[in-house]
Amino acid sequence: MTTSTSHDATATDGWMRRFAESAHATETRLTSLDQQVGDGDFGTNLTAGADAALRRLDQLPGGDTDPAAPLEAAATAFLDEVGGTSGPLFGLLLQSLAAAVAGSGPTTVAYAEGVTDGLAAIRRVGDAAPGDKTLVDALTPAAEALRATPAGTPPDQALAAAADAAWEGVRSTARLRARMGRSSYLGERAEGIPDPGAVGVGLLFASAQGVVTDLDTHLG
Amino acid sequence: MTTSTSHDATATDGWMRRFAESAHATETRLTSLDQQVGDGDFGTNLTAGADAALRRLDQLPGGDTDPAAPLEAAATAFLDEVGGTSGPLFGLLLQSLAAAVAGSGPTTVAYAEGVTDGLAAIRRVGDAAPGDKTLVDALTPAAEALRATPAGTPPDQALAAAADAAWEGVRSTARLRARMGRSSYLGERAEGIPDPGAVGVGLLFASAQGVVTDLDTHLG
Amino acid sequence: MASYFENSSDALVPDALKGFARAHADLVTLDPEHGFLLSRTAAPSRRVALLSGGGAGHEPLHAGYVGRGMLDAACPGRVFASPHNRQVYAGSLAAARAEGVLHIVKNYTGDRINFGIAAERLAHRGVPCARVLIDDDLASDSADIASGRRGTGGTVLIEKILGAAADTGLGLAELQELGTRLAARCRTLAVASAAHTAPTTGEPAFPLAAGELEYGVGIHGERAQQTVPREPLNGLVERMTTALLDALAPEGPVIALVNGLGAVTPLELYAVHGELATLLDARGTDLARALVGDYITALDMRGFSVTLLAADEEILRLYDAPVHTAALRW
Amino acid sequence: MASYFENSSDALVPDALKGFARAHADLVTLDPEHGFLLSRTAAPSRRVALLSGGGAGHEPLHAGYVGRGMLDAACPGRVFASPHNRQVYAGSLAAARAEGVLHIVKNYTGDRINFGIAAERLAHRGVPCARVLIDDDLASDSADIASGRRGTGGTVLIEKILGAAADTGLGLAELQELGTRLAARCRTLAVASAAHTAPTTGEPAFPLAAGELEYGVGIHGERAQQTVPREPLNGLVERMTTALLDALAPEGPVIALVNGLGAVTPLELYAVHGELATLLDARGTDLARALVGDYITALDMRGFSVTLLAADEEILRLYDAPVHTAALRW
Ligand SMILES: Nc1ncnc2c1ncn2[C@@H]1O[C@H](COP(=O)(O)OP(=O)(O)O)[C@@H](O)[C@H]1O
Ligand SMILES: Nc1ncnc2c1ncn2[C@@H]1O[C@H](COP(=O)(O)OP(=O)(O)O)[C@@H](O)[C@H]1O
Ligand SMILES: [Mg+2]
Ligand SMILES: [Mg+2]
Ligand SMILES: [Mg+2]
Ligand SMILES: [Mg+2]
Repeated sequence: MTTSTSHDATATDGWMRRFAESAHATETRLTSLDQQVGDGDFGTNLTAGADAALRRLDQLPGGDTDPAAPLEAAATAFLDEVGGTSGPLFGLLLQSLAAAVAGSGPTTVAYAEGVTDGLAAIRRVGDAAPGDKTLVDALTPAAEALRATPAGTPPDQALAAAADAAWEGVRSTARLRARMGRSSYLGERAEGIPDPGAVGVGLLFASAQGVVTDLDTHLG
Repeated sequence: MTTSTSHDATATDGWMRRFAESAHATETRLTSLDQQVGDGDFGTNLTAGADAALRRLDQLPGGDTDPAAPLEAAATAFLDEVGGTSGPLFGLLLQSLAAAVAGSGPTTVAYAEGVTDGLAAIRRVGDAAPGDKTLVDALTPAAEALRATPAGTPPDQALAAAADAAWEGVRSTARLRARMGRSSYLGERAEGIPDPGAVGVGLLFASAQGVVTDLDTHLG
Repeated sequence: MASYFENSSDALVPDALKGFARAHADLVTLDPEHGFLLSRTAAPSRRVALLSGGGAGHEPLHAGYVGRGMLDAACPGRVFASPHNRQVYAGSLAAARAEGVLHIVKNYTGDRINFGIAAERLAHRGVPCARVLIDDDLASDSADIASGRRGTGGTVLIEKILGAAADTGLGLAELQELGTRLAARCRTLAVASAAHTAPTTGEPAFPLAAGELEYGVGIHGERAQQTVPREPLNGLVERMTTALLDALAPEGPVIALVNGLGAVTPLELYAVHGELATLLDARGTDLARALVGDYITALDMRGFSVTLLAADEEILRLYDAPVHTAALRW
Repeated sequence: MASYFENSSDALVPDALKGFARAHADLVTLDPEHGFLLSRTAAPSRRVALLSGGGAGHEPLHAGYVGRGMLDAACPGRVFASPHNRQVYAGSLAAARAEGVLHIVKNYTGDRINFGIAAERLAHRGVPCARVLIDDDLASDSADIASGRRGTGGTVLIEKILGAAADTGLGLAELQELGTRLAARCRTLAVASAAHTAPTTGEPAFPLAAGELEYGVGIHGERAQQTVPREPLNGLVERMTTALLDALAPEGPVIALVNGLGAVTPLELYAVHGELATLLDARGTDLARALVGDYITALDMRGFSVTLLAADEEILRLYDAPVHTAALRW
C-alpha cells in the first residue's frame, strides 16, 4: 500500500493495477452475487476489463510521467474491450477521471470533478437514478464524499473517504428492490443481496489504498 | 341430322351445337377415361368449352350468313375460357378451321386445309408426335382423310370420312403407351385405354353428321 | 387453416396483383379482366415488346420486372400454374410494338403450351411473335428428363439484358437470337433446407430432417433428386460453384445471381455471396457483376440458388444499362 | 444442427458483412476491425453525418441503407444484440462531418446504453453528437412498459427522410429536431403466424398453433402480448389500420410501409397493401406514398408490419428526394 500526500503517474498506475488485483481476488464472490440478482457474468466482465487494462498499462512507455495516462489506458480498455452493461460504464467513469486529471493534475479536486462528471455520464447513458439498485447507488455517495473533502487534502485520504462512502452505498443496495437492469425482473427475490456493479465501484475506490481480498468486511 | 352438298352458316352453326350436345351426352364416359389415364377433368373441360361455345353462338347476330362465324365463336370460347391442356388445343384447331373457311368458303378443300393447319399448330405448341397417345393420333388420320378426299366432294361426306379415320386413330391409342401429357407418368397402366383427348377429336368430326350419344360403337 | 395471410386461397393472387398495381401505379397498369400487367414507362425506342409470365409464387418475378429497361408486360398464373393462353394473348396484343412481341418463357410444359397457343393466336392476328426459352437449371440437366432443363434464376438476368437490348431498338429476330445465346450461357443450382408451405394444407410441402439438404431443387417446391447431409457453407457453395463452372466453362467475366427462394435471410445470402466471390477469385474467374437478394422465389421455401452467366463486354454493357422496375433499379 | 446456412453461428454476421461489402463495393466500405460500414457516396453537401445501427437479423436494416441520400454509416451488432459502443464510437469518428454526427437509435435498453456511451466518448473527443430515438411500435405503448415503445418499421422511413434533410445541409440540432418530430408522427403494428428460427437451436423461437396469430410482435422474436385467432386478411388489416389511425390521427397525407418480417411472401405483402389502401381510401386518408417489401426483418419470422407516418408537403418532398443504397433506390 502506497500513501503519499500527492499523486503522480506511479500512483495512478498502482491504483489501476491494484484494482485489477482486487477484481481477480473477489471474482468468485462477484460471480455469485450476479448469479443471485443478474445473469452471473459480472465477475467475468470485470476481470476481463481489468486484464485488458493491465495489458494497456504494460504498453505505456516506461518512465511515462503523465498521471492521466494510466487512467486513460484503463478507460479505453473498459470502453473498448468489455461487453455487458457494467464494463463500458466503468470505462466512462475512468474516462472522466482521466480527463479531469489531464486538466487539473492528480489532485483531490480533479478526482472530485472526474467522479462527478463520470456519474453524470453514467446517468445520462443508463438512465438509472439513486435507489434503482445499480452502481449509481455506490457512485453517488462516493462523489459526494469527494466533493466534501477540502481542496488541500491529500488524494489518498480523499479516495479513502470515497471508498468508505461507496461501501456504505453498496450496503444500502442490499435493502433495495431493483428497478433497472436485469435484476429488475426478479422483484422481491433480489432483496437482501447487494448489487454487484455497486460492489465493483467500492473495489475501485478501495484499490487506491490497497488490494481488496475480503469482501465480507465491506458488505457487512 | 342435316345433309347438304354444300355448307353454309346454318351448317357450321349446327355442327358446333351438335358437338356441344355430343360432349354433354358422353361427359361421364370421358371423365372416367381421363380418370384412368389422366387427372379426370377432361369431361369437365370439354363440356365447359362446349357451353362457352353455345353462349357465343347464341350471341351471334341472327341471320348471320358468314359460315366462318360459328367456327370462330367456338374457337374463341375454347381458347379463352377453358383451362387444362386440351381445351385451348381444340381452340387452335377450330381457329384454323375458321380461318380456312373465312379464306376459301365452307368447302371440303377449306376443311382439309384448316384441319391440316390446326394439326400443325397443335404439334408446334404441344410437341407431341403421332404415337405419343394424344389427340394428335386422332387428328393426323382425320387430316389425311380430308386431304385425300377429291375437291368436289360435299363437305358432309368429307367430314364423315374424317370422323371414320379419327375413330380408327382413337382405337389405335388404346394400344399405345403414353409419352406426353399426364398419362405418360402411368407407363403400362394406361395400356388398353383410349386417349380421352383423341376421343374428343372423334366427337368433333362425328358431330358434323349428328349427335354422338354412344361411344362404345366407336371405341370398339 | 392455411398459414398464408389471405382472404382465401383463390383470392391471394388477384388481391396481390391489385395491391401491386396500387403500390406501383407510376410503373404499371393492371388489366384485371385479362390478368396482365403493362408497363407505363417503356422506352419509345423499342420496336419489339418483351413479355414474360408464369405461375405466381415466384415474386418479384415477373411483375416486379415490368418497367423501363426490362419487361413491357407480365402475365402471372395462379400459384405455380401456367398463365392461361388468353392472358398471354391479351397481354401481347396490348404490349406489342411495330415489330411484334418477344415471349420470354421458362421451360415448363404448361408454360410452353400456353405461350405457344397464344403465339398461334397472335400469328392468326398478324402480330409477329417469337420466343426465348429459358432452361438454366443444372439439376434437371439429365438424359432421363425428356422435357429438358427447367427455367429458373437465369430468367432474371436474361430479362434485364434483353430489356436493355430492346431499348437499343433491336428487331424481333435479333432479340430472339440474343436471348437464346444468353440462355445457353447461363446455369443455376438451388438448395433448400426446408420446403415451402403448401397453400392448400398450411403444412411443409415435403418433410426434411434437420440435418438434411435438398440439393438441386426447382422453384415449385418439388423435391430435388438428391438429399444430402448438411455441411458448412463454404463446402456447400464450393460444390455448387464447381458444378456451375464445369457446366459453363466461362472464358470471360461472369455475372452472378445469389437468390433467396423465400424464407432464407439476407445474412445467409450475403454469406453465400462472400464464399462465391472467394472461390471465383481463387480460380481466376472475373466476378464482374452480382445481384444478391430475393429475385425469383418459391413461396416461402428455405433455400437459395446461385446463377452464373458467362458474359462478355457487350453483355456487361447491356446489363449496366439503366433499369427502373418495382424490384430492380439502377 | 441449426437450420441457417452458415459456417458457424458466430461467423454468420461477419461473413455476411464481408459478402455485403463485396457485393456493394461501389456503395460501401467495411471496417472489419471495428465492425462498421461506411458510405462511399455520401453527398458533399452534408454538414452532419447520419449513423445508425443495432442488432443484426433485421436486414436490409441498417447496412442496406448506407449510401447516397440515406446513412453515412451503420454499426451492426451480433444477431439481436446491440452493437458495442466501440463500433459506434469508431464508426462515428470515421463518418463525422464538420458539424458532427447524428445517431439514429431504436429504443432498446442495450442500444440506448451503447450509443450513449459512444456519444460520451465522442463528447470527450470534441465531436458534436446528438440522438434521434425511434419508438414507433404501438404494441409496446403501455404504462406497464417503463422502457417505452420499441423502435421498429418507422426507422426505415425516418432514415430515408433524415438522409434527404441532411443532404440539404441542415445542422445537427435541426436534424435532431426533425427526427424527433418524425418519430412522434410514426406508428407501427406487427403480427406473426410463426416465430423465427432460433439460431442456437434451429427450432422455432416459440410455438404457435395453426389457427393462431401473435398480434403486436416486435422484431426480436419475442412473443406478443396478445395471441388471437386467425381471421381473413381484410379483417386483420382493418384492425391494425384502425389502431394506427386512432393513435396518429393524421390530418394530412400519410406514408405507409408494408413490411415483411422475413418469411412472408411478396404476394401476401401486396395483398396487405391492397387492403390497407382500400381502408385508407374509405376513411378519406390520403395514402401519398408506400413501400411494400422486406425492409426491416426479424430473421425468418413469418409475419408483417404496417407503419404509417403522418406526413406533410415538406416531409413528402424529402421522402421523394433521390436515394441510392443497396436496399432503397429512387
Ligand atoms: N441502467 C443502468 N445504469 C447504471 N448501472 C447499471 C444499469 N443497468 C445495470 N447496471 C449495473 O450493471 C451491473 C451488471 O453488470 P453486468 O453483469 O456487466 O451487465 P449485464 O447486466 O449486461 O450482464 C448491475 O449490477 C448494475 O450495477
Ligand atoms: N403435348 C400434347 N399435345 C397434344 N395433346 C396433348 C398433349 N398433352 C395432352 N394432350 C391431350 O390432352 C388430353 C387431356 O386433356 P385435359 O384433361 O383437358 O388436360 P390436363 O392433362 O391438363 O388435365 C389428353 O388426353 C391428350 O389427348
Ligand atoms: Mg450480468
Ligand atoms: Mg450479461
Ligand atoms: Mg385431364
Ligand atoms: Mg387437368
